[in-house]
Formats: sequence, C-alpha cells, structure tokens
Amino acid sequence: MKSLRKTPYFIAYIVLGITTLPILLMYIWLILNSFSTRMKYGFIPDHFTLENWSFLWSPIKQGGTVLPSIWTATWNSFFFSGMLTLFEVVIGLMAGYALARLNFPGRQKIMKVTLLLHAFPSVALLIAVFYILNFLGLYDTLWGVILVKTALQVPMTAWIVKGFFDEVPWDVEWAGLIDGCSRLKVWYQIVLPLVKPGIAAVTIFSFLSGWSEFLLLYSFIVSDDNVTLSAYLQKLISDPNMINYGLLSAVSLFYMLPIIVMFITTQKSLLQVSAGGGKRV
Amino acid sequence: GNQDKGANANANAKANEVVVIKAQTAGAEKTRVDNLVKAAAQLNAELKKEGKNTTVQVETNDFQGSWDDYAKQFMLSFKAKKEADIYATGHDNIGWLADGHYIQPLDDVKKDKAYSDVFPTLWKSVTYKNHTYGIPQDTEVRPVFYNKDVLKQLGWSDDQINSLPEKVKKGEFTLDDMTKLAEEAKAKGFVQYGVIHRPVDGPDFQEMAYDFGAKLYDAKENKLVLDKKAVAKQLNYFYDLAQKKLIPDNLTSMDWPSIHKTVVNGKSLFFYGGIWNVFNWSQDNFHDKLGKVDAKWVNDHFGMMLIPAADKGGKAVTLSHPFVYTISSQSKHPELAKRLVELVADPKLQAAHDVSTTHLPVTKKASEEPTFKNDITLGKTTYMLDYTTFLPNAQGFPTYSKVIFSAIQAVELGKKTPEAALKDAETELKSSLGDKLKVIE
Amino acid sequence: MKIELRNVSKAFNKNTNTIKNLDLMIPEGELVALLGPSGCGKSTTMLMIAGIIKPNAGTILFDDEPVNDVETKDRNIGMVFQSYALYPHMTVLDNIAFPLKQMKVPKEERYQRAREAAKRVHLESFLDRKPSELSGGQQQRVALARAIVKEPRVLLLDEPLSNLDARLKIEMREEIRRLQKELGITTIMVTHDQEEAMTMADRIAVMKEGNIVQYSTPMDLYQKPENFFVAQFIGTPPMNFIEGIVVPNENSCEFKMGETMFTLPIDVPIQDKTSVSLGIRPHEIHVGSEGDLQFKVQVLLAEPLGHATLVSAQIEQSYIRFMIPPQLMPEAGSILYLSVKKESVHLFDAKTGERLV
Amino acid sequence: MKIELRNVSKAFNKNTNTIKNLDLMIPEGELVALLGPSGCGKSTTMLMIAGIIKPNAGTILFDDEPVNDVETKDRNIGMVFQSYALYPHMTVLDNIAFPLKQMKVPKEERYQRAREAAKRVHLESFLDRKPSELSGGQQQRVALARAIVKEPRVLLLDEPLSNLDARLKIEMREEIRRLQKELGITTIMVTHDQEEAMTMADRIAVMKEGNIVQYSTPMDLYQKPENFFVAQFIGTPPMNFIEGIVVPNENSCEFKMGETMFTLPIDVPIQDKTSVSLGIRPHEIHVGSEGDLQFKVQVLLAEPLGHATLVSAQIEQSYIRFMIPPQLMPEAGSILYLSVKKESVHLFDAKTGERLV
Amino acid sequence: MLFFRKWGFPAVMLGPFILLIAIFFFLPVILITILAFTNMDSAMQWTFNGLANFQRLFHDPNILEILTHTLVYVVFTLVINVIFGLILSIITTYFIQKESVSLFIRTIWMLPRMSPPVVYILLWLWFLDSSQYGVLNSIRSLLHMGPQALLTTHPMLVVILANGVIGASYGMIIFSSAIKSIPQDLYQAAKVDGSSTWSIIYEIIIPSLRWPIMFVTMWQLLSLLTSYEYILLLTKGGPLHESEVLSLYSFHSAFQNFEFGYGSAVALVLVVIALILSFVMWKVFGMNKMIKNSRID
Ligand SMILES: Nc1ncnc2c1ncn2[C@@H]1O[C@H](COP(=O)(O)OP(=O)(O)OP(=O)(O)O)[C@@H](O)[C@H]1O
Ligand SMILES: Nc1ncnc2c1ncn2[C@@H]1O[C@H](COP(=O)(O)OP(=O)(O)OP(=O)(O)O)[C@@H](O)[C@H]1O
Ligand SMILES: [Mg+2]
Ligand SMILES: [Mg+2]
Ligand SMILES: O=P([O-])([O-])[O-]
Repeated sequence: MKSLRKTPYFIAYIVLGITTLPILLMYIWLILNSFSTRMKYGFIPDHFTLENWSFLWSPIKQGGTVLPSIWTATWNSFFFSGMLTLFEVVIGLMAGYALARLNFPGRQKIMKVTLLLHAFPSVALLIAVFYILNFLGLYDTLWGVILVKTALQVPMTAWIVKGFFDEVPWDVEWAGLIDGCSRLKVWYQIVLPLVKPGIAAVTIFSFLSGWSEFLLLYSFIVSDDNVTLSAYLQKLISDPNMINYGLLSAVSLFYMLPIIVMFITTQKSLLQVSAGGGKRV
Repeated sequence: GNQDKGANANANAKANEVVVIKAQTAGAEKTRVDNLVKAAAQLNAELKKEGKNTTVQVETNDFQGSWDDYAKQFMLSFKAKKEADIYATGHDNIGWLADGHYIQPLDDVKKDKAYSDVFPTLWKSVTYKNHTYGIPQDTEVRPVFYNKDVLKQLGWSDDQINSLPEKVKKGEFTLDDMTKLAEEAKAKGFVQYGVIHRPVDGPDFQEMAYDFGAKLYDAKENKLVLDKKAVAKQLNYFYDLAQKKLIPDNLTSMDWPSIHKTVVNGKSLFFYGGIWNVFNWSQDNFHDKLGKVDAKWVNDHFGMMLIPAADKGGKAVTLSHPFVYTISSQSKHPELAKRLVELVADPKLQAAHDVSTTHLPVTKKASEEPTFKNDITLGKTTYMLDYTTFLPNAQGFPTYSKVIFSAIQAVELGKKTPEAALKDAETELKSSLGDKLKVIE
Repeated sequence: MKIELRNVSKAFNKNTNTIKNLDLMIPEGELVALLGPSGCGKSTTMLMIAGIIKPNAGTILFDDEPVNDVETKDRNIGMVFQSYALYPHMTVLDNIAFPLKQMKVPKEERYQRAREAAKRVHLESFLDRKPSELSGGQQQRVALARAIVKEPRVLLLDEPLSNLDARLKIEMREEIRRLQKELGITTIMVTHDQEEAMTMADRIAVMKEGNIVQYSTPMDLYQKPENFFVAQFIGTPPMNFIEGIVVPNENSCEFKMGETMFTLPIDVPIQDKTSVSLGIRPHEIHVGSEGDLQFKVQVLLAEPLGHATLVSAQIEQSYIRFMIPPQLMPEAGSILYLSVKKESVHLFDAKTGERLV
Repeated sequence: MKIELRNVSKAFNKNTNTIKNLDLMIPEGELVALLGPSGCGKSTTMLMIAGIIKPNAGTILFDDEPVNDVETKDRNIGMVFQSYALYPHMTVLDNIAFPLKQMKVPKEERYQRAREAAKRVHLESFLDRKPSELSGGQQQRVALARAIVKEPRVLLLDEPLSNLDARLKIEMREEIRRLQKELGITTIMVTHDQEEAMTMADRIAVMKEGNIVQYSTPMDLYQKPENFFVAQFIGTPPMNFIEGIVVPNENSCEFKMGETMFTLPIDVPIQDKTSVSLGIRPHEIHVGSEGDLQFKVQVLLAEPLGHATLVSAQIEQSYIRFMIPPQLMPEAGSILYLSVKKESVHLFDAKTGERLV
Repeated sequence: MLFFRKWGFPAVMLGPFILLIAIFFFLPVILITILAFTNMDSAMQWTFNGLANFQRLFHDPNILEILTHTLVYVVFTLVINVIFGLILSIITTYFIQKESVSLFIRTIWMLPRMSPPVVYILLWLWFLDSSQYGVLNSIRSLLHMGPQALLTTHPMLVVILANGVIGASYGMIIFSSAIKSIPQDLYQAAKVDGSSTWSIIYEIIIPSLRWPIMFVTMWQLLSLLTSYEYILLLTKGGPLHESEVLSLYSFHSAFQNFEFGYGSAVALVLVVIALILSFVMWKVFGMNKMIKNSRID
C-alpha cells in the first residue's frame, strides 16, 4: 500500500537519475581534467597539478602572445552582463506589465510582431545591425552592443514575465490604488514582489546570455580593451592545433563559477514566494 | 583610416606630429605586428634624419578567431572607417580584398630593394589581376611526416631513412610507394594506421590536387577551375586509402588533439602535416608517456618530406600559405605604412619571428641568418619552398574548398564512389559559384 | 463627503448590464448599508465608487463634483475588499502601514499609527506575520485595519466582518461606528448580516439585479417594505407569505385562500379578486387571539433556538414560520391558534409585487 | 463515518502550539459545528482531518482506523475551503465536475451531476464562467457545489455560507442539512453564525486557543454553558455579566456589587465572598417584576431592531443589554425595573471561570 | 490631460521597449529583407539583382536535404526541450520538496547552458571522439568493445541530444518558476477532490503553466529554427550535409562564403517557414484568449 503510493516518486527519481548522471559526470570530468596533467583512459586523472589554474595569478603565454589578465576580462564580462541584465530586465518588466495588464489598442499586434522578430536569425541580422550601429556612431562601442543585445533579448523577457504578471491577483492591485498608489507605484511596490520567481528566471537568462555573448562583441568591437571572458576563451581555442585542454578546462570552470553562484542566489528567491493568503480575484 | 592622436604642440617652435599607424594580425603569432613596432623605431630614426617632425607610433591588435571572422571584422571596421592601416592576412584573401577596394596595390613596394631577394614563387601568391596587392610576411610548408621508428622496425637502415626526403624530391619515391609502405607497416602490425591527414577542411587537400597536376585557378579569366581529371584522381586516392583501411574510419570526425596524439604516439606511419606542428607538439601533453615533446625529439623520431609525386619521376609538391601585409585603401598615411612594410623585411626581424613561430622567411637573406639556419626543423625544410604551390587568390575559393572536402569525406566514409562524388561536387560548385567557375573535362 | 451616483450603468459583457441606471445619494458622514442577494452588483458598485471600475454610463459625484476621471489614488478612500486583498509579501504591520506610506507619513509615526490600528482589531501580537500565516478572520481584520488607518474621507466596506466570530463582530461594529461618527467618514458597507445593517446603518439600500429597489432608514425598510422583494428579503427569519385573493366587503376586506377565509384588518380600498401576498413577520405572530387578524395552523416542526422556539406550520397550501416562547414545544401535527396585530399586516400585489397596504 | 481526534497537537512554529492535545469524537452521520473565536484553530483542525496538515502528535481515526498516513485523496472528503480554492483555469462547470472526474465518472454522467449540483446552489446560469468572473457569493457557492457533488463520506465546511445573503443562507442550510441527513454524511462545519450552528448542528464544539472547551448539543450549550468563556461566547446578543461577590444567607444568597445588593434565587451552597460573574441573557430579561430576581437599571441607549428594541443600560459599574418589545422606546437616563427568572440565572466563579450554578 | 491619463502610462511602460526594438531589431529586419534582393558579397555593395538569389536557392541541389534536416532537428529537439523541461521542473518543484536537492539538480541541468558553448561542445567531442582517445571509446575499449563514431554515423542524433540537454534547462527554469507561483491551496483542494499525483500534474500544474508552455514552445521553435551555433561547433553541418540546417546554411553562405545577399535570402525562407509555423501555433494554443483585458478601467 505504502510502496504503491510511492510509485510516481520512484519513477520520477529513476528518470531523473538516468538523465542527470551523465551531465554530472561530464562536469566532474572537466574538474578533474583541470587538476591533472593527463587522463588515463581519457577519464582517470593522473598527475595532480595546479599549473592549469596559474592564470589566476599570472598572465598566460600562448605562442608568441601574452593573454590579457583574466581579471580584466572578468570585470568586463561583469560590466557587460550587468548592464545588459539591468536594461533588459527593467525594460522587459515594464513592457511585460503593459502587455499583461494595461488596455491599449494594438496589444496583440505588438505581441505577435515581437514574437515573429525572433524568427529572424541573428546572424542574418548582423550585417543589417552593423549598418544601423555605424549610422548611429555606435560601432566599436560597448554601449552599442549592449543596446543591440538588449533589443534582441527583451521581447523574450517581456513575454516570459507577461505570464507571471497574468497570475497576479487583481485585488491586490486594486488595494494598492485604494491605498494611494499610482499604477506605476502599484507596479513596483506590489506587483513586482509577487512575480519574483519570474524576475529570477529572466534575470538569470539575461545575465547568462550577456556572460556568454560572443558573436556581437566579436563582430562590433574592434579594439582589444574590451576583452570579455568569452573572448578570452576564444583566444585559448582560436588555433585548433594549439589548444591546451587542461588550461581550457580550468578557465571554463572559472568562467562558470560566477554564473553558478548567480544562478543559485536567484533561484533561492524562489523560496520566498508569498503566494497564498486570502481569496484571489 | 587612422587617426592622428592629436598634434603635440609644444612650447618648442617645432611641433612634433605623432602619426598612429594601426596594424592588425590574427592568431598567436603576434610578432607579425610586433615586428612592425620595431620597424617603426627604425623609421622614426630615418624620419628624424630626414628632418621631418613626424613620429610614427604603431598600434597593434591581434585578432583571435576564425579566418572568416577575421575577414568579417575587417569588412565591418573598414566600412566604419576604423580598420587597421596594415592588415596582415593569408595571401588567399587578396582577391576579395582587392575586388572590394579594401586594399591598395603595392607594386612600388615590391620594387623596393628590401624585397629584391624574395623567393620568386612567393610573388605569385600575392599577385591578383596583374597587381601586387600584398607583401609576403612569412611562409611555411606542409611536409609529410614519416615515423622513423616504424621504418626501422620495417628494417630500414638509418641511411635509408634519412635519405627518403631526397628520394621524394627526385621523384623516385612516389605516392604509390608511400601507400604501399603504409600498407606494409599496417599489415605487419607496427602501426594502427598508415596515413593520417587533417580532420577538417583546409589547404592540405589542395596540395593533393596539385600533386595530381590540377589547375585550380585561371588568372586570365579570373575564374576558379574544376579540373575534373585531377580531382577524380585526388578522390580516388583518398577512396583508396579508406578502402585499404589505411586511415581511421572516422578520420574526418576526429578532433585535433586525437590527431596529434595518434601521430606523436607513433600509431601512424605518415602524417600530412605542417612544419608548425613541431611547435604544437611542444605545447601540450600529446605523448602518452612523455607529455610535451620538443623539436629535437620530433626530429629524432620523425622525418619530413615533400608530397611524393603521383608518377615516377614526376614533381613532388608541397603547399604554402604565405602571410602577407596589405595596406588599407583608406589609410591616411599610406606612404608611412609602406615604408614600415619595407623596413619590416629586415632579416633579423624575420628570423626572430620565424624561429619563434616555426615559419619560413620570405627572403633569401633572412634564410641565411644564423639563428634561422641553426633551427633544427626549419633549416631542413626551407628547400621545399622551391616545390611549393599556393591556393588561388580568387573570391569563392572557400566554397570550392568546402565542396571538394565534402567529396573527399564522402568517398572516405564510403558513402559515395569517387565518380558519384565528383559528379555531385560539380553540380554543387556550378550552383554556388555560377559563372565564377570554369570546368575542365 | 457626499457621494452621489447618477444613472450609473456598468456591463462586463455585451449581453447584460450588471448595473442598470443606478441612482444613489449618500449624505455626508452617513453610513449606508448595501443589502441584496448574491451577485446583485454590490461589489461592483463599490468598485465603481472607488474608481477601479469605470461605469459605462452615468456620473459619480463626490461633493457634487463629478469624479469619473479622478484617479483612485486621489479619491482618499479606505476599502475592505471582499477578498481582503492583502499584500502577500508584506508583514501585517507593513500591510497596515502601507496607506500611510503612500501619504508620506514619516516612518516612526506611520508604524505608530499602524500599531494602534492593529490594536483596535486585536492583532497586536501578529504584526510580524505574513498574511499566509494568518487565519481567515485575522486576515480580514488586517484588511479592516488597513482601511481605517489613514482615516479616509470615504470608507468602503465589502463584507468586512463576515469571517469574524459573533463577539468580535459586535466589537468591530462598534469600533467602525465610533470611528465613522467621530471623523464623519461617509461609509458604504456591504453586508449580508441584517442585524449588522439594522444596527449600524443610517440608511439601507436594497439592491436587486443591479438596481436599487428601496433606499431608506432601517426601521422604515423593516416596517414598510415598498414591495414584495424587499419584504421577503429583509428580516430573519424571513417574513411569511400567504398567497390568496382579496374580496372587499362593505367596510372591511376578506382574504381568501382555498377553503380558508378571514377578515383583513385594513381599510384601504382594494380591487375585487386581486391576487395578493399577505406578509407577516415571524416575530409578529402570537399564540392566542389577542390580535386583529386571527387564523389557525397545523404545526409541522418545532425547533428550539435557545431564546425562543421556531415553529414551522402549514396553513392551507402555504407554510409559515414563527417564534413562540422557549418554554412551549408544540408537537408536530397539533393545531395552533394564532393572531397578528393590524400594524403587522403587509399586503402585496401578487403580480407587480407593489405594496398595497 | 465516525471521526475521532485523539490528543492531537499541531505547531506551526517552535514557540506555540496552535492545537493543543485536542480530543474530539464525531459520531457517524452527525453534523458537528466548530465554534470559536477568530484564530482559535478551527481551520487548522479541519485541514488536519482532511489530511492536508499532518498533526505533530496524536492520532486521527476514521471509523476507529488511524488515518494519519492515509493520503488526502483516499479519504473521500468533500471540503469547502475558507478561501474557496477554486481552480482558476476551469469554468464553473469543470470546477464542480472535478471531483467526479477524479473518480472516473463517465463524462456525460459527470456533467449531468455537476449541473444538478450547480442548480442546487442556483448557479445554473453561470456554468461557463471562470471563477474570476463571479461575485464573492457565487464563488462560495461553486465551492459548496464542488464539495457536495461527489456525495463524500465526510464533509468539511469551513464557513461555507459566510458570503451569502440571509435568504440564500437559509436555503443552503436546508440543502446541506437535507443532503447530509439523507446520505448520512459525517459533517464538520465551521461557522461564526450562531444561529446557523444552533439550527443545523447535532452538536457544537466550542474551541478556544486550540482546544475544545465544551462539546455538547446546541440546547445544552445555550442553557448550561460549562464555563464563563462558553457563556459569553454563545448567544447573540451576548450574555450580560455583572461582577460581584456572593454573601450567603441562611437559606438564600445575596449578590453584592458596590452599593447594590440583591437576593440570588439559588439554593446551592457557595463559599462566602466568592467573586462571581452573574450571567443573564438579554432575551431573558423582562421589564417589570414578574421574575425571581429583580433589579433596576439606568437606560443608556435604545436601538430599534425591527422586531424588538435593544436597550443598553447601566447597573452600578456594569453594562447590560436586553430586548424590550418594539413599541417601547425608553429615553436615555430613564430608570427601568427588570426581572429575571430563576432558570435564567448563570453564576460563574470569577477566578476560574467555572460554572457555579 | 485626459489623453495623457489614458495613454501616458502605457506609453511610459512600453516606450523604451518599442523604441529599442524598432531601432535595433525591426529596422535591421527590414534591411535584411532588402538585402535578400541584392547580391552583396565581400565588397559589401548594395547591388540589386532581383529574384536571382531566390532562383538560385530554388535550384540549390542541397536545399531539399537541408529542409528535411531542419525539420527533423527542430521537431525532435523541441520535443525534448519542452517535455524534458516540464518533467524536470515538475520533479524539482513538486516531487522533491527539499529545496536544496531541487536546487542541486536544477544547477546540474543548468551547467551545459552556463558553460561556454565551445567548452560544452568540446566536452561532447572529447566524449564522442571517434579515435581511441575519446572518453566513450576509452571506456568501451576497457569493456572490449569496438570504437564507436556516433558523430559520423549518427550526427543528427548527437546534434539533437546536445541541443536537447541545453534546451531542457530553458523550459525547466521558466516552468519551475511558474510552478512556484501556484498557490498551495489549489493543490490542497485537488487532493481533497481525490486527485492522484498524476492528475494534480495534469489538472492543476499543467493548466497553470499554459502561458509558459506555450511561450517556451513557440520561442524554442523559433530559436531552433534560427540557431546553428552548437551545430556549427559540433559537426559544422557535416559529415557531408548530414547535419546541415537552414540557418547554418544561411550562416555558411553569409559568413564563410561572404554571399550576404544569398545568405539573407536563405534567412528569409526560414522566416517564411517560421511565420507559418508560428501562425499555426498561435491558433492551436488559442493565444488570443490568453491576452486578457485589464480589470482596472
Ligand atoms: N501557516 C501558518 N503559520 C503560522 N501560523 C499559522 C499558520 N496558519 C495558521 N496559523 C495560526 O494558527 C492559528 C489558528 O489558525 P486557524 O486558521 O485554524 O484559525 P481559525 O480558527 O480557522 O480562525 P478564523 O475563524 O479566523 O478562520 C491562528 O492564530 C493563525 O494565526
Ligand atoms: N469580471 C466579471 N466578468 C463578468 N461578470 C462579472 C464579473 N465580475 C462580476 N460579474 C458579475 O456581475 C454580477 C455582480 O457581481 P458583484 O460582485 O458586484 O456581486 P455582489 O453583489 O458583490 O455579490 P456577492 O454578495 O456574492 O459578493 C455577478 O452576477 C457577477 O457574476
Ligand atoms: Mg461581492
Ligand atoms: Mg479559519
Ligand atoms: O588552415 P591552415 O592552418 O592549414 O592554414
């Protein structure tokens, strides 16, 4: 009786285990690889070494070049992703709210158009975007790339958060108005805290996409001062004959670390959902 | 164009103008632009002597990424007028760069005495539509590596082993001989594979076409050429290798490290490589036991030879992919840029670059530099420049190369016969290149 | 503040008007109760006064100024929503202090006042909880405290006490009434508790299907319901109705139902054979023959209520209920003689529902 | 189904037990009302019986079988949540049909039965609406229909009628009672409406701070409250209490408060000078001197209720409220002579709250 | 004034959004549409050539094969993405109540998305490398099994798996956030009404996720149609054309062969396909109904 009741759980865990384990192993492998000179049979670490991690304290040499400091790249990545996230999340939340909760003509059209824009491959857009950026004098500037990237991503943010805004009970908004808020204030004082899980989701996505952005930076930034972590990685692998895989593993783990931390912290906000209480209208 | 970083108007009567020249290269070999910085010092000294109030400052940039991306970036930055004055790139880009009016002809630089002793064939690589659009910076060759240990096991004497390159050069040892030798080594179980080549598309495959006597480009008509007979032979060659199981089943899906490991650990008798591989193998732990291996070790265990001729007495070949300096057509200081390019030909600068990056010099003088001559690998391969070939400079060549590679892949995987593969390749080339293609039956 | 609704209509969809040409005037400082069946449009009316829902037609006036275009936040309203509408992410204290925060009351004073309001609704020991950790009644009290804390000019209470126990309810009523009187807050309250409406309201508006059917003082409503709907709606237990026809005599009226016939103690001329409903409140029926109208019934069921016994009985085809002293417990089937005083007799036209007497 | 709670405790946090060692036995087929102040743990008790909240200690038994480990879905329960908990994405009809769907009732029959249930709660014309398009009372009725549609063995009703108007409430009460009786569904109902509890329940459990203070029949509870808490909690308007001390005489007892002193019509021996609360229900107080206990008061306020007038008056320091016939309207300040019958006098120890008489 | 009251707020909320998209998204879209009718190449000249690009596309010997691959790739990856995303989110939010465990699992599934794409793909390549140095083949050889070359024998399968694993995390995050927003009392009511675990998933959770599911499906559909990065890194569309999809083809044309005009034309074809699919989905999902009116007038 009791075990029967557990069947769904049992199946769920099996499915989860079978599919999750390979991924976990892949990354454990990556970690081991970064700490060893060689892997026996391809997967058993051999000599423990910290050499691959030396980029943390001394710039690495590759061929004839010395790569820039990883910390500069990290800072640049933070700046770029941070700005992108800020723009994207704020603008996306505003638009998502308008699309979910305000009455104005053309709402459907805006939604359709923004969705369909996504059907245009960003590669194809690259050349066209170049002409725009060049026209605006934003070519070879970080802000230009931030704006472009925001524009490409913000429809997604708006669409996602619209779903979350839809679920917010109307009566708390009403109460906010009664208590003397303008609709703008209702939006950020009352509604936003209630869609925290949604904000967590879009924040992590936009930060992530900023963090790993490569193509746009690479296409629209000529100068070398703005090297980000993804560009740094690109430097490591640009010559397929000369990749130091141990180093690459270490750098990519380093690259992943901030985003993992960020992910965990934003996900923790899921714990603080305050749904429930009262009769929802 | 390049910008003047502000005229430095001093209280001194003579205002000194600082001219910034931007130079860009791609890849790890940063000496290509660093040499320009050194040349600038020389230039500044000369300018001073000439009594000019100009100081040249070279701003360098090394792009990391694929060649396509490098090209793309140049196009865009050019349109935005932010491109480098001196753009170093593979010679095969000259076609589209010239067609797009991105770069200017450098015929006068060619005439400069600094470049008077360039290996003559190299000028071919930078000529497009009867003009010299680039100045060779360095070059390399793509020899076949052969494993000395395996040959020893096959009973070859040291002398025989060391004279193999010579025999190849003379056309005594043919491609067929090479295949047979590989077969023997494999049959005897000394190696797992007979031959290894690169796993992805690249110039190496075209050297085989040249080996079979192909013509890839018609300069007069400015058209790429599909030489069907030669290409058929080329496809047959790879088909044959696969049928005889001399190459790994899935060679074209292996990654580079596996290729290097296979070669370095002596699992294959031959390897279609490039001289820079010697440098690669010293950079990472490819050897199962030794880890990184230095040039000496490589020369002890491997020999390098030209690609054996297809027929007895025929011409052995190799292929080079020279790096060239080009100068932007929008450059505000073309004269200064040209002078820089002249000064950078200095043999010492060349030799330093070549030795540190395992490349070959472009001038005779440089090849006689002691530092260069003493290099264990380079000294031995410079002669190959006399046998070398180049990729066409024409636009559309990447497409051509990709289609041919697909065909090779198809025959290797046994998915198509050489005839079928050739037919499909022809259709595809006609479709994508249109009137840029000329087919020779 | 005087509140006036003029000819207000509201439709949620094209087919039906939820509110139909509603007129209502609430004098300054009065407490008006909205009473009506479930779904008749009480909450909708409230939301329109609050400015959250805009009427499709008609005008809403505050102190004779049309406010249709005034934003909710500028109307200075306190409201208890039927669903409470607490802010789930804020503590009780923050919920209550929120309106003050919007008024930019300094932090210290704000919390001071919020704490006082919480005390009034007996929530002083729950200040740090989130709404989801409160019981239903506690949530409702938070809503109440939040509505009154800023001492608004208009108070809208949509069933503010429905989830409170009887004792607390009485206390809260008094609290609201006191506050409302002291500050002269114009208040509109929806309630289903008629006693609440009767004891608290200056006036009662009885609604039916989006309209007001009677608007007057509690006593008036009770004693002189203008039509059948109000009569049957007001009063618990509800008024008894006996269907019959009127046969006028020279100087009185006979009431006829089936076999039974009795004299109505009225002196208004009524057309012959009018189908009528004779209404009598359960409390007005007495055992014995001391009244002006007399009839006998057969007992069906007697239920003790504590302070009285509730009897259900049959007279011809009609059923009636009435109270008798708690000591009495008539058995089912027994016959009782009942009487009613003249003033307690209500007569309605069976067709139009209009009051005849 | 017989339901029993044995020594059940539940704590939401470490500091306090919300439910403390609660014992309760509900015989098969009975309707028990839970009555108690806001926040005393009624809903929590219901949720524990439903199996949604697991008790920290104690056992819950259905037909003498412990069900602590039986999942909610296997308990065959119908429940109206205090918050309704309607499924927002389903129409009214689908909401009501949902429990049947879970029982794999064929589609046609399912909708047939759901429609019938909807009709019982007068929602037949709202079947296609989503819950968000309903009024509060309509939502509550959906919840009610959903709870009864599958004719469960146990019905848990958490204030199921709080948002309905008086008439509908009476109707629904009858509906529930009929269904419950017909099918013998063991029912637990939380209500704040004492009349509801009195008329509907077979027994009433009065709760206070997570415990049951009296569990007995409605009449018993009304007439013989076991302690002060129950006495003051049960009955609307609430019982009047006069604080004083008892001074026993030879064959009777004197009650003394301040200057005033009067004889208590009781014959139980009580210790001298015991501080007591003398409780009298407003309905039991009559004007005049026809009772066993007599005293005079000064009128403070008289409110007309329709069927009676509610008078608030003062006797020494205590305030009392009582009903007089609606015709009387004493002026504030006037003196009234009142009397109470012997049976209507309740006496509680002021310290322990225990009933003395 | 009144005008501002009515339009001011939507304008403020939507203004930056519209402006940004109009300039950096909508305008480029128009430009590439024009571009598709030119023969722009590496010289970057806007010379119009009418329908030539489309004629060439029509006669392209590979186009049919590429279209088929696109379809297979999109459909299967999409199914994995959405279904698996849903399963993962339900498991980590509903089944596993312990938040730390859920978070751990979600984090693992996010790792592929959080790794640099090149490294993620390198991991696959290392594992699947057809030589004996590939991890999979190393393990197989320990077990005395012959080497496998999944990348040559089943390139599309690998492409779908690699993309599926990444894509699943997208749905997972959005869905689990949405599940977390479902009020608890709905589960309680459902349990009281006799719902089993399956039916709670089916009747309560999934209907509450209508918008996210719909959004993720449509968005991922379009993303997959237009995405090529991972394929480019993993197989470059090969061997032969076996894993070449339309967007990759567009990329190859535009940025390897520098035929920008032709590349844009290929992209336009893609857009037309996307338009049709989106339209169908829009109808299927009843999107119009999910755009509700404001309840504040
Ligand atoms: N999730 C929770 N966390 C902490 N305390 C809670 C929680 N739920 C309820 N309580 C507390 O437990 C007590 C009992 O709550 P319960 O909901 O059972 O009250 P109730 O008797 O139903 O009250 P009401 O009549 O107001 O609905 C209350 O004081 C409440 O504040
Ligand atoms: N958003 C809506 N869409 C459609 N109809 C609605 C909507 N809101 C309310 N209604 C309908 O309008 C009518 C009036 O609703 P309202 O909430 O004003 O009733 P009410 O008088 O407050 O009832 P209750 O006493 O049950 O709360 C109801 O029949 C209801 O079904
Ligand atoms: Mg209402
Ligand atoms: Mg409760
Ligand atoms: O592609 P290559 O590295 O051989 O020039």
